[in-house]
Amino acid sequence: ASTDDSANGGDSKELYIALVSKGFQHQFWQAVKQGAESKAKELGVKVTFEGPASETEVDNQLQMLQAAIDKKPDAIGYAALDPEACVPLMDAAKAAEIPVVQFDAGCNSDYPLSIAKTDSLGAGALAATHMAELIGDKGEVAIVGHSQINSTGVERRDGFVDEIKKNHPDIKIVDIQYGEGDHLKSADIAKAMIAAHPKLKGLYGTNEGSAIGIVDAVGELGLKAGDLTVIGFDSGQAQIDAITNGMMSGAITQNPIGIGEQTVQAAYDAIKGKTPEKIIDTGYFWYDKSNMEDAEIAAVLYK
Amino acid sequence: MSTQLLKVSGISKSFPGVQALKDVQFELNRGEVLTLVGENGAGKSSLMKILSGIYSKDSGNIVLEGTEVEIDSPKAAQALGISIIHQEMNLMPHLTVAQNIYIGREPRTGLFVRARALNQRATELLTRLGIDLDPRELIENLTVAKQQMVEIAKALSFDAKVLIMDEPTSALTEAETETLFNLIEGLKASGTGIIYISHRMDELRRLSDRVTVLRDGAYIGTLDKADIDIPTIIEMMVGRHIEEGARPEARQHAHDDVVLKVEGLNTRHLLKDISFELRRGEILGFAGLMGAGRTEVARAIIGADPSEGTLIHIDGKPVKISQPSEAVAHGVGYLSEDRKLFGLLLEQDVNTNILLASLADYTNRFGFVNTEKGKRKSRDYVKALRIKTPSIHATTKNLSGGNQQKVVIAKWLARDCDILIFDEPTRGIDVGAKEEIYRLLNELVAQGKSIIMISSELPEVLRLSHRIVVMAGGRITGVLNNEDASQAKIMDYATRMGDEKEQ
Amino acid sequence: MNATPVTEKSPLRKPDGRTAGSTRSFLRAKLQQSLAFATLVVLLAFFSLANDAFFTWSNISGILLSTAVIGILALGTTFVIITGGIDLSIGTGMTLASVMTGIFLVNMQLPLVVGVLGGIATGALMGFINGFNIAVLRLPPFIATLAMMLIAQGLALVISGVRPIYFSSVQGFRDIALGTFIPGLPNAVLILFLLAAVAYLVLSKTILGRYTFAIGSNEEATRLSGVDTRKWKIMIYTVAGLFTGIAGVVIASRLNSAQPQLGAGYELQAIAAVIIGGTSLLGGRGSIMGTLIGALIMSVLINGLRIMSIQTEWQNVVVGAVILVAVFTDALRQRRAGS
Amino acid sequence: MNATPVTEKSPLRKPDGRTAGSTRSFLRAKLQQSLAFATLVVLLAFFSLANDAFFTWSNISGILLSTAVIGILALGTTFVIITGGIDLSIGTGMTLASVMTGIFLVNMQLPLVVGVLGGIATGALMGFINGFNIAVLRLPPFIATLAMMLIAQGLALVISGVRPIYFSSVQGFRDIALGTFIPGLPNAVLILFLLAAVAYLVLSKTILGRYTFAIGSNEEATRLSGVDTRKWKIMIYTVAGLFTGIAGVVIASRLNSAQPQLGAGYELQAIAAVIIGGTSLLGGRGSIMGTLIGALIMSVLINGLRIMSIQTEWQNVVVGAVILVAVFTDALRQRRAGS
Ligand SMILES: Nc1ncnc2c1ncn2[C@@H]1O[C@H](COP(=O)(O)OP(=O)(O)OP(=O)(O)O)[C@@H](O)[C@H]1O
Ligand SMILES: Nc1ncnc2c1ncn2[C@@H]1O[C@H](COP(=O)(O)OP(=O)(O)OP(=O)(O)O)[C@@H](O)[C@H]1O
Ligand SMILES: [Mg+2]
Ligand SMILES: [Mg+2]
Repeated sequence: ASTDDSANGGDSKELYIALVSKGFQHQFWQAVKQGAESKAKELGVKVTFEGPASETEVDNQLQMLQAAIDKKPDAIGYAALDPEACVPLMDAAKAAEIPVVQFDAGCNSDYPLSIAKTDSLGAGALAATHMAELIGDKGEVAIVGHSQINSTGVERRDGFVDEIKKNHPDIKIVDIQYGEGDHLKSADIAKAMIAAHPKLKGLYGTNEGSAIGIVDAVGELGLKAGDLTVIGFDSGQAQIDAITNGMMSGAITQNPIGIGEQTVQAAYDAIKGKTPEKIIDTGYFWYDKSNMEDAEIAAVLYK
Repeated sequence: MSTQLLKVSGISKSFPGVQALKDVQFELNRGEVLTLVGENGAGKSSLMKILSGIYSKDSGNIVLEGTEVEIDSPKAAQALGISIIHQEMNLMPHLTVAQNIYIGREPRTGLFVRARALNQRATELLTRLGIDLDPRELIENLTVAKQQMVEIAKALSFDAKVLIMDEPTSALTEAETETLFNLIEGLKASGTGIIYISHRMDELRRLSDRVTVLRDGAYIGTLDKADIDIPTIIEMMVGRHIEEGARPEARQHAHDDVVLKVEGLNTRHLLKDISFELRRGEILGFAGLMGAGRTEVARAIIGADPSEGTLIHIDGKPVKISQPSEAVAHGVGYLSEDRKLFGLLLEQDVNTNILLASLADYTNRFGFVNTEKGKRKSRDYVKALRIKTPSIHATTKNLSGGNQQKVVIAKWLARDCDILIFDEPTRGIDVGAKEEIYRLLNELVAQGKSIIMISSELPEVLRLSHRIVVMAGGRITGVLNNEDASQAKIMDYATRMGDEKEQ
Repeated sequence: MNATPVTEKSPLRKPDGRTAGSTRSFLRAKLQQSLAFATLVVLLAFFSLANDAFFTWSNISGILLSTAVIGILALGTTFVIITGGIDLSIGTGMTLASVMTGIFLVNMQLPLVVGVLGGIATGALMGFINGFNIAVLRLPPFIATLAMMLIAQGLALVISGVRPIYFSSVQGFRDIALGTFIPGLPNAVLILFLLAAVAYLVLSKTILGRYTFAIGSNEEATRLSGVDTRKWKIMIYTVAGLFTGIAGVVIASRLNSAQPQLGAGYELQAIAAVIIGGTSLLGGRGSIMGTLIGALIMSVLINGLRIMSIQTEWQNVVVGAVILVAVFTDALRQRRAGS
Repeated sequence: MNATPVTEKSPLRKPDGRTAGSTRSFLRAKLQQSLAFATLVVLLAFFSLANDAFFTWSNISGILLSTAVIGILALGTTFVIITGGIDLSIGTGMTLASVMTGIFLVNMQLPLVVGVLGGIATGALMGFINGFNIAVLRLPPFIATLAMMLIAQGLALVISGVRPIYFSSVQGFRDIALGTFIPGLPNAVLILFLLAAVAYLVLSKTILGRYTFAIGSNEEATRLSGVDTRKWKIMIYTVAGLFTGIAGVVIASRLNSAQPQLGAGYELQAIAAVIIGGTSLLGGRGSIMGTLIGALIMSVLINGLRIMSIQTEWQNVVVGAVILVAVFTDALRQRRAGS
């Protein structure tokens, strides 16, 4: 561990950026990590990446942030699990004169310099628009969410729901249940939904686990591609396969690799005394069979 | 003040499948010892549990000092001045002696226990009772006998009007028994009424003012002091005549093979250089005072406890035994002195318990157990040992103490070991059944098996053993041939604490 | 003591010689199962009435399928719990087994049978280590298996490189759980029932089963009876590990992938199923039939609530309440029988 | 009146024979604590040498702060475990208490003290219900508290409307955990130590503590001695609930919010701390000092691994291994002492 005295790093020292994420086990976070690491290599800095096992562990994450501050890195990249709980630690970082940049979700503090993130509400709405288009703008749909409390889960759901309510009056959202991103649970939930709502035309899964759960459910019920419109979120091998073989119509992906890269870049800039842009929008994309191979899309998909 | 303290009549109690008590009656006067006798499973403990609020009676009434009382909880019994020493130990092993004695009655200031006062009170009590125990010692560190003394001290600490003692001496040796008897004399003098249960006839003769006999849950009769005569009582108990007091036939064992040879057995805390031989067809008695180390020898031999520097030869071949399973594999079985903790699966049925040590005999090479064959075997033993149980599928916990003991014996008989170590095998067993067990042991040795019998009842040791090993303070102080042995001689060796050793 | 002839199904036991007491305890054991069974029937009836979609073959087979993984875990852990122990490592242990199956089949491209056996062996090895730690090193089961739970969780992530392993390339792997050897019934369900039958036989007919109960009733007395309790305890934990390994293969097959982050929390569900089925955490008492019913109660309940679109946040409340009621009924029965 | 089955869980004598006098057992208890303490010291020394950032006041106070919540939960559950019971509802129960504190303070705008007491009372009430279910309805503690865990989890979500409740508007709330009554030391740590002192007094000096050990040692004997074990068991679970409630307030204050999804998994951490501290799950044995040390071992370990930037996925493996080693040392000691 290269965490010696010089807090703000002389040129001879390798710069160190500590990233504290909302999670690390999901493929989304692994892609963020991958982007951060490749950018770090490019810039010649050292990064560490850690996050709690589940996105409910607010307390645990604060402890990680505290430990990160105690390591006196040159900069910290942080994705807040809760916007309020982190405030005192931002003050602590300020006191220790460690610049903070944020990613994915921000803290209600004016100390952090920037945030690299996606507009999840917009992404949810985009999913709704495509769902509407795919089912002919009417009928019953349901959502398998991954969390009813953390910001991405809530916004991906709310963006979808609001868009349907506002612009697609003939579509009815008949059920929303949550499977914690657990593939098995999500599959069982999707099956129960399909059983309970025989007229169901579309299902939307708000992250990889939820989406693949739906695909598994559809497969296990022996439904054929196209019987039910499935829309997913995020990327990963299984979703790419499902879209290729038609089980899934398409999915929204954010650009986690880009988030990782931009976060490290912003942190690097901050160390070097440059002020990064306040909000770095890394964008989101709809991808399906037709555009998966496009260079722009292929770049943001991860396996 | 009338002399009658307690009058019990018409008591009935049934358990699923068992009518434990039918219309039982007795009376207890102030300052007397009423002895309650009966075979194993006759209902003695059940009756006492009703009096002490542990079981509820189905019918009948209890009149205490002229008023009819309802005893629906142990607390109610305590409040009425009825105190009991349970047959099965009821202590909190992780608490100290003092904490156990005064549980529920701690001296306190507000919510705080006054620890010093508690220990002081316990010290006073123990001193008054002449019991040599440190009130701060944890129960789990005590031997069964000392635990029994704690039970006794606890029951006496209530200054009860009625004191029930359910086989209080079953775990005691002569010296402690003597202490207890002195205490009883004192209590009698102060007007306490004592109900005393025992299977030891000598005690009965010594203590009783009156004797009440139960058989099969029914009241048989009561004898006054003048009429107390042991053969009569035994006949009332069992309904037939029983011979007592025989000695084994002298036998020329010197030329028989040595089946077990123990040399230089030491344990870290107690045993010093234990060496002895057991010959084929021999019953080798182990006598000694409480804590002499007899149980510890047995446990060390079978590998239940670690020992140091021990050489064990079985049938002339040196063997290494570090687990009881290895002992059994070498044909050495050990019947523990504490059936509840180390002998029985209380929650399982009688069949399971009888077959536990010999299950492999009923198992084919794929691991499947031949249930029928096993059950036939255990029914045979239930019959042979006259175990009183509604069926072999009854839960063992629900058997009377003596019948539980018979189940443990059956377990080892079923295993068919060549060498059997019986630690207090007749603890809590009635006179009739004792004779049967003696007969059984004799049959076993006649078949060529060899037995080590640890017993605290000297008459029993003398009655059965061909030779007697006497222990004191973790050493063997003497080995006697039966012809040369007497109670006095044994006691003499048992109290020799020096290291002179006779062979 | 009267010998009442009783007719019963088990061909191994003959009616004669059975006495009043044994009939009663036999009936009592049946009653216990039938009480759990009654809870199950009540739930089934309730949901069937409440929602037409519930009692359809598709949904019922879905419930059975969703019982498979927890059910298999619960079967194995029944043995452990009857000994008076506990196994907290079954959830993440299952995950590690599924990851290892992925390593064998996908990364190392071993033949299907070898990879599957390798996955199962991973589970058995963890069980063996648990058994060793508990029986030989004498660690408390709770803490030994808690440590194993953490280790397995970490290793699953480390070995997989924190990403799922997909079995798309492995011919026939998905059929292990989702093929239909019996038309309409996913193989995972068949596996569950077959394993339940095996577990039943082992627990009630073999010496391992007898010793499982004996150790749970009084371990020291069993040891002093000449039973090598250390050996048998290791064996019993290894058996639980075997089931964990099988569950790992089944879940991997069902998801067609090894998901390294899955599994935490499955152990509590499995243990709950065992206890709802009447097995006592104090040891010495329990049955496979009960465990199966317990697992079914849990999955019927959860499926029913989902079908009825009960909000996710209420589902836990209802499940908790039903567990209380189910177990209370059982406690009541015991009290009746005991008094 | 009835014949309660006597559980054979706590033999009067340890299987490996008896030990010497009370001095020995006194020394033994001390030794046990000092062994856990030694583990702690070894960990501290190791991490201090391995990384300069470890032994700084800021980090140490961070470790203490991160011990606070688990530590408080562990204190309460020590009582329950000494009785031979278990409480799985402390994690989500803490969450429900924090949500209720939010409802009282934010939604109902009650005065600070009232709201805080209300939150604590919520915990106590859950504990009371657990105690009632266990002592009066005689449900097995594992299952009764598992059900309560699910119910509390659900209710926390339902009552909060599935969103965090923020205390930003509540003057002084944050200072409960993060204020520094003693300069440099967060109040949460002070609360932990004060509660530990209280728990120590209660456990070792009061009648409640005495009966806690007595019940864990031999419940039936305690009952037959005329102690109203039902009443005391309810009380003991209520005490555990009190601690749960306090932990709920502390975590809410620390996060300045009530997070309704938090809490699952905390119970296992707290129980692990208790057991690492030498309290036996079989009942009858345990100490507050041990629990405190156990909780510190866990948080020092986790913090040290983080400071050393060990990859998250490896951390669990190391924690699991250290738990095994720590408890093995203890088992070894016991075996030594016993032989
Ligand atoms: N809780 C119980 N459940 C079922 N049966 C019981 C129960 N307690 C006692 N019994 C039965 O009641 C009968 C009387 O038992 P009890 O213990 O009173 O005998 P006892 O005279 O004390 O015998 P011992 O001399 O062997 O101690 C026995 O047949 C026993 O099996
Ligand atoms: N580890 C130990 N440390 C100190 N004393 C011990 C230890 N183990 C046993 N003892 C003591 O050694 C003595 C031996 O007890 P043991 O049970 O072997 O004697 P016994 O002759 O069978 O007598 P009893 O009639 O009590 O069964 C007891 O007094 C016991 O307290
Ligand atoms: Mg009796
Ligand atoms: Mg002895």
